[in-house]
Amino acid sequence: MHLSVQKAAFDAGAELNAFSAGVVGAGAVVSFTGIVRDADGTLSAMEIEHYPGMTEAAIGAIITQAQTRWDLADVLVIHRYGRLEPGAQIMMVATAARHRVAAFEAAEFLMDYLKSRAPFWKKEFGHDGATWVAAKEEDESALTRW
Amino acid sequence: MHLSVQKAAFDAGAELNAFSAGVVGAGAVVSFTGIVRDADGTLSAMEIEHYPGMTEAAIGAIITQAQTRWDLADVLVIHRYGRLEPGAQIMMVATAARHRVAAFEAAEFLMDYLKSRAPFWKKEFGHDGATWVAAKEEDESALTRW
Amino acid sequence: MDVLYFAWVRERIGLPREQIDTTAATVMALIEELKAREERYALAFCDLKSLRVALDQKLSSFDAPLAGVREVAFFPPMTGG
Amino acid sequence: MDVLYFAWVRERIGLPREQIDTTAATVMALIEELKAREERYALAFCDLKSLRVALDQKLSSFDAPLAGVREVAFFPPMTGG
Repeated sequence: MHLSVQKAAFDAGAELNAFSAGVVGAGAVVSFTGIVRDADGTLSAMEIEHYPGMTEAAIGAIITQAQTRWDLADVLVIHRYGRLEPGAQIMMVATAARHRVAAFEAAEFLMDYLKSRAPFWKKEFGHDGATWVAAKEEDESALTRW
Repeated sequence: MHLSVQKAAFDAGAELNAFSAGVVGAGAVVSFTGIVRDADGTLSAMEIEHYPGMTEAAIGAIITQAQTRWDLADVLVIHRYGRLEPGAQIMMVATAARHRVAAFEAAEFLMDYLKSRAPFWKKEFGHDGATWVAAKEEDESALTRW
Repeated sequence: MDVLYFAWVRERIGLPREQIDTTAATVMALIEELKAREERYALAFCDLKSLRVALDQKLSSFDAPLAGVREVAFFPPMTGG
Repeated sequence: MDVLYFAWVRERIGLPREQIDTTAATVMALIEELKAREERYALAFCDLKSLRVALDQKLSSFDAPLAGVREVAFFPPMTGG
């Protein structure tokens, strides 16, 4: 299990390779990378606030849940905080399992829970000032499928 | 769209980074890497045969179907053929989309179709000789969800 | 007791954390106490549906007891990932 | 007409491709013609449930007509990914 909550940028490709190299007996590796998206061309930056201490504990608990539910060879979660420009990578999840279905499902489970159960808050800075990103109804309801 | 059917090994991390760098406006990138798995410690190698010409056409058609079904910023498929040792990377799929659900679903769709609709055949070489990998019932029925 | 505020809760109250001496038995009682204090607290806690609370860094509910709790955190629904 | 064989179909028949002059109207008629030829063909085509066919590189069915087809391929269910 690899968990990092960090301010610094990360190299998703290098992380994926290191993760895959450390895995034994897995036939499937799934990765997800989240990127700051400038939806309507007005975003100058995003700021991610988090709750040090609780963030690591909450993500750790989500990973443990995934490991209980699926037979995973390994799990990786990297999540950044601080100021991020459009195009920057916000976070990354990787899962390794014997078969593809478990690797995919576990990665989606982790993403769904990280979205609304890990203590991060996004603020967007645009031409007309700053706004806190509102939690989406669909992100909350995504949890009901697990 | 990036499609490569090749004998040579590939660097999944470098491919992921190049793919992500080429994508504009995507908030989500999902990747899948398939690895030769030595299930019971008896596999010495795997040989993948394919149907040159049809392979590219079939994968191209599967990608087009995915692009029709989901709003994808880009798609990548790399699939190797020839002799592969345990631990070697067989193939890779990557999808980029605005939101995570489309990126995940499209990657799973591509994998499900590549499994049983792209003309590849796997032969496993072990201590007791060689056997052709049989198609799994579950891989055929996985298609019914799409 | 340490009380922490995040995101717009922090901005409305104007500080990230403070020490509060309270005899409030539940989270809800603490909220009422804070709302009665000053306008900025009333504003931060006006819509409980858009608020979440963690007790000692675990998500909890407004009717949870505060006995033995050392750290209370208030924040909006999380937007990670 | 080019006829191609892959995987264990290729191994049973003993060659990857051959040119066949046939008047068979359908894939099924071609299969019957081949089976009547030699034991190794009979063996390769004995279980049609575990066989697939592609006409000009597109998956097809055993009752498909061969008129205008230049390339027929026989192979087991695919195991990619």
